[in-house]
This record gives sequence, structure tokens and C-alpha cells, in this order.
Amino acid sequence: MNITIELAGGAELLFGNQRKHEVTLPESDKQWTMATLLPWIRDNLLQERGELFMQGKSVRPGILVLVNDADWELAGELDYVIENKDNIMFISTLHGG
Amino acid sequence: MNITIELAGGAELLFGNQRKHEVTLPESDKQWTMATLLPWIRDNLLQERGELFMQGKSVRPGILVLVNDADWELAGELDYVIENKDNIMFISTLHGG
Amino acid sequence: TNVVPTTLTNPEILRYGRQMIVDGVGLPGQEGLKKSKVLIVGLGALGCPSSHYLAAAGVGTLGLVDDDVVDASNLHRQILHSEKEIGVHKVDSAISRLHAVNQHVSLIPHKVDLNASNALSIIQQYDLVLDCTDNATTRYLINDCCVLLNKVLVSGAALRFEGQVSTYNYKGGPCYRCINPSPPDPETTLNCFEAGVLGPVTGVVGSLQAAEAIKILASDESAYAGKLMLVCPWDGIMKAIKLRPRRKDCVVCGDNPTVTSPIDYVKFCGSGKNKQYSNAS
Amino acid sequence: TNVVPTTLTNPEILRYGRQMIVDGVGLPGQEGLKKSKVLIVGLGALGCPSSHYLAAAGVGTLGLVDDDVVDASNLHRQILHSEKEIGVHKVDSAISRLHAVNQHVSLIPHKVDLNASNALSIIQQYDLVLDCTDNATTRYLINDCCVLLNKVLVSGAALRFEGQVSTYNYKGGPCYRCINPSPPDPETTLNCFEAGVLGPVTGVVGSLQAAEAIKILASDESAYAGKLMLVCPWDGIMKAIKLRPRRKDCVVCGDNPTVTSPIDYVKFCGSGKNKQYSNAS
Ligand SMILES: [Zn+2]
Ligand SMILES: [Zn+2]
Repeated sequence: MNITIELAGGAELLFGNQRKHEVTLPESDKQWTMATLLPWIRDNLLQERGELFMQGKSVRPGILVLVNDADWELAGELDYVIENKDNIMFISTLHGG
Repeated sequence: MNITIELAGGAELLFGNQRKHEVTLPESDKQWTMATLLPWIRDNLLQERGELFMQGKSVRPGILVLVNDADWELAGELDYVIENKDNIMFISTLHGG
Repeated sequence: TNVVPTTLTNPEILRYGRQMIVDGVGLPGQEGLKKSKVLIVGLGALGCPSSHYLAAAGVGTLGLVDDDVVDASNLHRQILHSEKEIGVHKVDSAISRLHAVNQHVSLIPHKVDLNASNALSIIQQYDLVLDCTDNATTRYLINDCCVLLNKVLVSGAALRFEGQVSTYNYKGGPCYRCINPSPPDPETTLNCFEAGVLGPVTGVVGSLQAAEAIKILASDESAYAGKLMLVCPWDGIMKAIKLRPRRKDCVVCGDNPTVTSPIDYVKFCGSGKNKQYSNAS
Repeated sequence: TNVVPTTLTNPEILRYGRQMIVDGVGLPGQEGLKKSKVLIVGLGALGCPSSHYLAAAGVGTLGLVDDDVVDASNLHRQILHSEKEIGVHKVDSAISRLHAVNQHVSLIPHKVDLNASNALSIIQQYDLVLDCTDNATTRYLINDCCVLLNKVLVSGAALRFEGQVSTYNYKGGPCYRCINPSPPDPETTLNCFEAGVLGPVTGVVGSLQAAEAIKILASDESAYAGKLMLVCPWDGIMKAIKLRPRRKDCVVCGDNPTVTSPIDYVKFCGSGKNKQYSNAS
């Protein structure tokens, strides 16, 4: 399954300063959900300490997760089942001005 | 087949000032292409004189056509075969400043 | 000559004519702007363009909050201030420029650092608030006060080469805490002092905030409530993201709020407005 | 103290510090800005914010083209000009404000109406051109001259409550005529005089133009070449549209161009700069 991972708002600094990653997820008996995708991203793409990206089973506070340009809360958050060609975006909430 | 028609840049004024139209195209033996869609739009959605929207078989100069957020030229212009859930956008080129 | 009774004078109609003929504004919309009071919190990179366009558009009253003076390093982005205002209080500089742009606007100075003891009394005097600040602590303060006082909040933020804009607490929509229930660890937060920011990116964000304020005040509708507008001019990316609705369990705007007055935001965020945050890595 | 030899003085480094630390700018980028010359055609609603941010960012030389005087009806959007400049030539007003914002920038007046007989000699003095004009006739003129002189063109347009921005003639990318080979019938064209425009929408567009100019001059890369950036703040819509590549049959930038010098643009477009176009319906 192929998905696009996008980063913005500074979150890209955790991923080698690369804002877009085209990813092929390994085959799995179980469906890929956000709950399984997040640790996979942490273990395979993240280039910084894990706790800068995740806290417990979810993303750390300050990171907003989007599925196909919509808030992941609308898609079921961790329960969302990933589909082929999905665009998953992680945006750091900005505070500057 | 269901598609979304979007208008911008003033083109919406030709369509009752409505910027988004959800449209169900009638069943057809032949495939819907941009070449057949344009006259259908002219005859079914347009609320102004036909020549403000079309010139010959295409749109009049000053209107840019997009298929799923990309220039229709990249999709084959009039030859493009419409797919279900496509987003077709007509944008008037702006000159003001 | 006016045939419809209006509070607008002929010079005002001449001045605002080009915006009044835009659908959704019109004479009623322009009158709506004239009787509105907007609070701009922060006269930095976002407050400068937003307050400029709102003054130019004929918003009747602008409240201006800042406690800082103009510095040379501000000038690449804080466009109300020019070289001769270096060392001048930002509120004074803003009032001078905004008055020169539009004498018809009432400009109310608030030369303070907005905090838990003054925020409610300041915000309650206004109809709409623009968050043009630069730190999480103040953003949570402003949000909570807007919810408590039932004020709409048009919030902008910018850093490096991108910006984010949304409208909170609009007709039952989400508030800032609905989207950001927990503040980030200050150890992981960049800010303008460390990370830098491009001037025109802040111009985009501040202008988007002003456009939304005008829409709300002139036409009683919002463009960004429930959406997050993302602009990254450097990468040529722009998106409008659909956000969650109001959270029923939100601690300030939910069905059973536990925040019923301003809290200790410094403690909540783990930091004050000290801009010396450590870098993310 | 500087350890790397640079053309920037210490006051300049202090002033531009917050943008220099943004990835992609840096000291080399700031020096790139300092040696660049940008032509702003039109000191109206787009030229005002774009020239302001470019001056503030430290572009070395700005050329300013306009032949108009400031009018009260401009003030809701043309933010370089204030009330006391009503009746003053827009170039003079702009120079006064831009110099106050940044004394380090060379400001070159061009108090002319850009036309087929002066455009080439003006444009050839600059590295980059911003189209901030308000009519199709001038836009085709500027495009053709930029192609003929191999200059990059950052073009913005705004009307009512939306804007469009793109970069033309960038490293083999499309030109304005590639996207718009035929001008629209003037009978079907709205313009600011008839249709109105919201000030902050022009602020978004002008700021996007400035951001792109900085990127090109500081980092030798473009964000918008081959894209059309669409902003509609009123509807909360923002998109980056992928455009076609350069057309091999384009009459000015194609493989066999037929336009090899400026043509009669008034005749080509069927109208001059007369703003009294009839409405679309
Ligand atoms: Zn809430
Ligand atoms: Zn071309």
C-alpha cells in the first residue's frame, strides 16, 4: 500500500527536513490503522527522539494529524483504517507571530 | 456519475453566482468527455448567454479549466474522459490589481 | 446624495466605495464595519498588516494591545513601523500610522502585557478579537477569555516560511482548546526568535485575518470557522483543512467546562512569554 | 563581528536577522537580495504590499512604475499611501514611505505608463519583474517583454474577494501567454472599477508575490513556477493548481516565436487601459 506522508509547521525537522515522503507500507495480515502506522513512522522515518513525535499511543501535544486534508478526528483518529493513496499529514501548531 | 463543478474568478456569475454545483450526469452509452460535458453544462447549468462560456467546442478565452486541481491541458483537454467524483473547475483569469 | 439613511458620510462612501460594491459587503456591511470594535492583540508581524487593512476598511474602533517598543530587527516584517519609530512604543507607532491612514477610526491604546488579571476587562469591550501574538501561553489566555465572554476569535500564526489561520468560538464551532487541548512541551516549540520568519509570510497571514474579520463583521458569516487555512508560500502549498467540531468535553467551551475563569497560563504551558525556548532537536 | 567577508554591514545584519535564519535564506541569500534589482509595475493594491515587503527585506534596488496620483478611493487597499498623499503621484508617495521603512534600498522612479515603446528599456535594467497592474493589455505587454529579455515575471491579480498568483518564464517554464494564449473579449471582463475588491485580499496576493520574489532572489528556486496559486479568503478556499508546461507553439516563448518585439497590445486585447469595461452580463 502506497501512502504520502507530509510534514509542516516545523514537524519536518523531525524527519530530516523533508516535507514529503512517499511510502510503501510493508504487507501485513492485519489492516494498517493510524494506531499501527504511528509507531511504524516513528521506527522507520523519524530521525529524532521518539518522544518528539509520539506520546503514548498517539502523537505528542502540538502535532495535528490530517487524513486527506481533514482533521483525523473526523476519520476516527487512531481507529482510522489507512487506504491506498491516502495523504497523512502531521502539522506542528504554530504559535509565532 | 457524480461530479463537482466549481467556479471562480467571476465565472460563477454566469452560473447564478453559485460557486459549487454537485451534478449527476445523465446515463449515456458513450463516455462523458470534456467535449461532451461542456455543451451539457452550457445547456443545463449556465444562466447567461452561451458565448460567455463557450467559443466553438471549447471554453471562451479567459476561462481556465481544471480537472482535479490541475490544468486540463495535462489531462488531454477536450479528450479527457470524466470519472466519477471528478472535480471540474472553471476559473476566469483575473486581470485586476 | 444618499437616498437611504445611513451613518456613513459622503467622504466615507467615496473612500470605501471599491469594497462596498463587493458582494456581501454593500452599504449595510460597511455600516456593520463602522459600528464594530475589534481588538488586535499584538502589534508585531501579524498585528501590523491586519490592523492596517481593518483601519483602511473602516472598522469603527480598533483596540491595540502591546507592551513592547519597536526594534530594528522588527522592520523586515512589522510594516506599520518605520525606521524613525525605533525605540517608540509599538502602540504609539501603530496609532500614528493608522490614524494617518484613516482618520475616521477610533484607536484605543492598551499598553499592557495581556494576562490573567487584565484580559477579561479588556476583551469584553470589543466585538471580535484578533490573536496576533507570538507564544502559546497568551494564545490559551486569549482563547479562554473569548469563550468565557462569548467573543469570536480570529487567530493567526506564522513561523519560518509558513502560516496558519483559523476562526475559533464562532456560532458553536470549535475553540482553540478543542483543536489543541494540551499545550506542547516548551522544549519542543520553536518561536520567531530562534527559527526566524519571512516578512511576506506574515503579511499573508495578517491579511487573511483581516479578510475574515471583515467578512464576519460585514456579512455575519465566517469563512474559516471549522477550517485551518495553511499557507506555505516558500513551497507553493496552500490548503484549507476541515477541522473537528466543538468538543463536548472541551474544558472551556464544552458541555461541562471546568475552566470558568482565567487560569495560571504560565504554569499550564510550562513557560512564560520568554522567547528563549530551546530548539526541537 | 563578521568572520565571513560580506557586503552586509552590521546594522543590516541586525535588521535582517530574523529572516536570515530561515532555511534557504542565510547570509548568501541576504546578499543575493542586496544585489538584486526588482521592478514593481503598478503601485496600487498589489504593488503597495509587495514593494513594502521587498524593501523591508533588503532588496537592493526597487524600480517603481506608475503614472497615477493617489485618490481617496485607493486608501482601503493601497497601503503605502496615507491620507496626506491624496493628490500626490503614487511613485513619490511610495518612495517616501519605502525610504522611511528602509534607507538602504535604492528606489528608482519610473513615472510612466508602461507601453510598447518604453517597456523594453525599463525592464531590461532589472533582474525580476512583479506584475501588479490592473488590466490585460499591460499584462500581455509585460509578459512579452519579460520573455524577450529573459526576465522572470511574478504575476499577481485580485478582484472582488479572490486572487491568483503565478511565476512566468522561469527556467523554461510557461509564460503568461502559454496559459492565456488569447485575451478575453473586453465585453466579458470585470475590473476593479466595476467589480470592487477587498483590501486584505490584495494584501494576500501582494505578499505572496513578495515571498516568491525573495525565494527566487535568495535561493535561486521558485515556489510558483508552473503553478497557479488561488486564494479566495471570503470562501475559505485556497489551492495550488498545477499548470501546463511551456507550450512549444507559444507565439512569444515557443520554439518558433512570431512575437519578437512588442506589438500593439491595445489592438490585441481590443481595449486600452480604459477601466470602463462593460459587465459580464
Ligand atoms: Zn473548546
Ligand atoms: Zn509562452
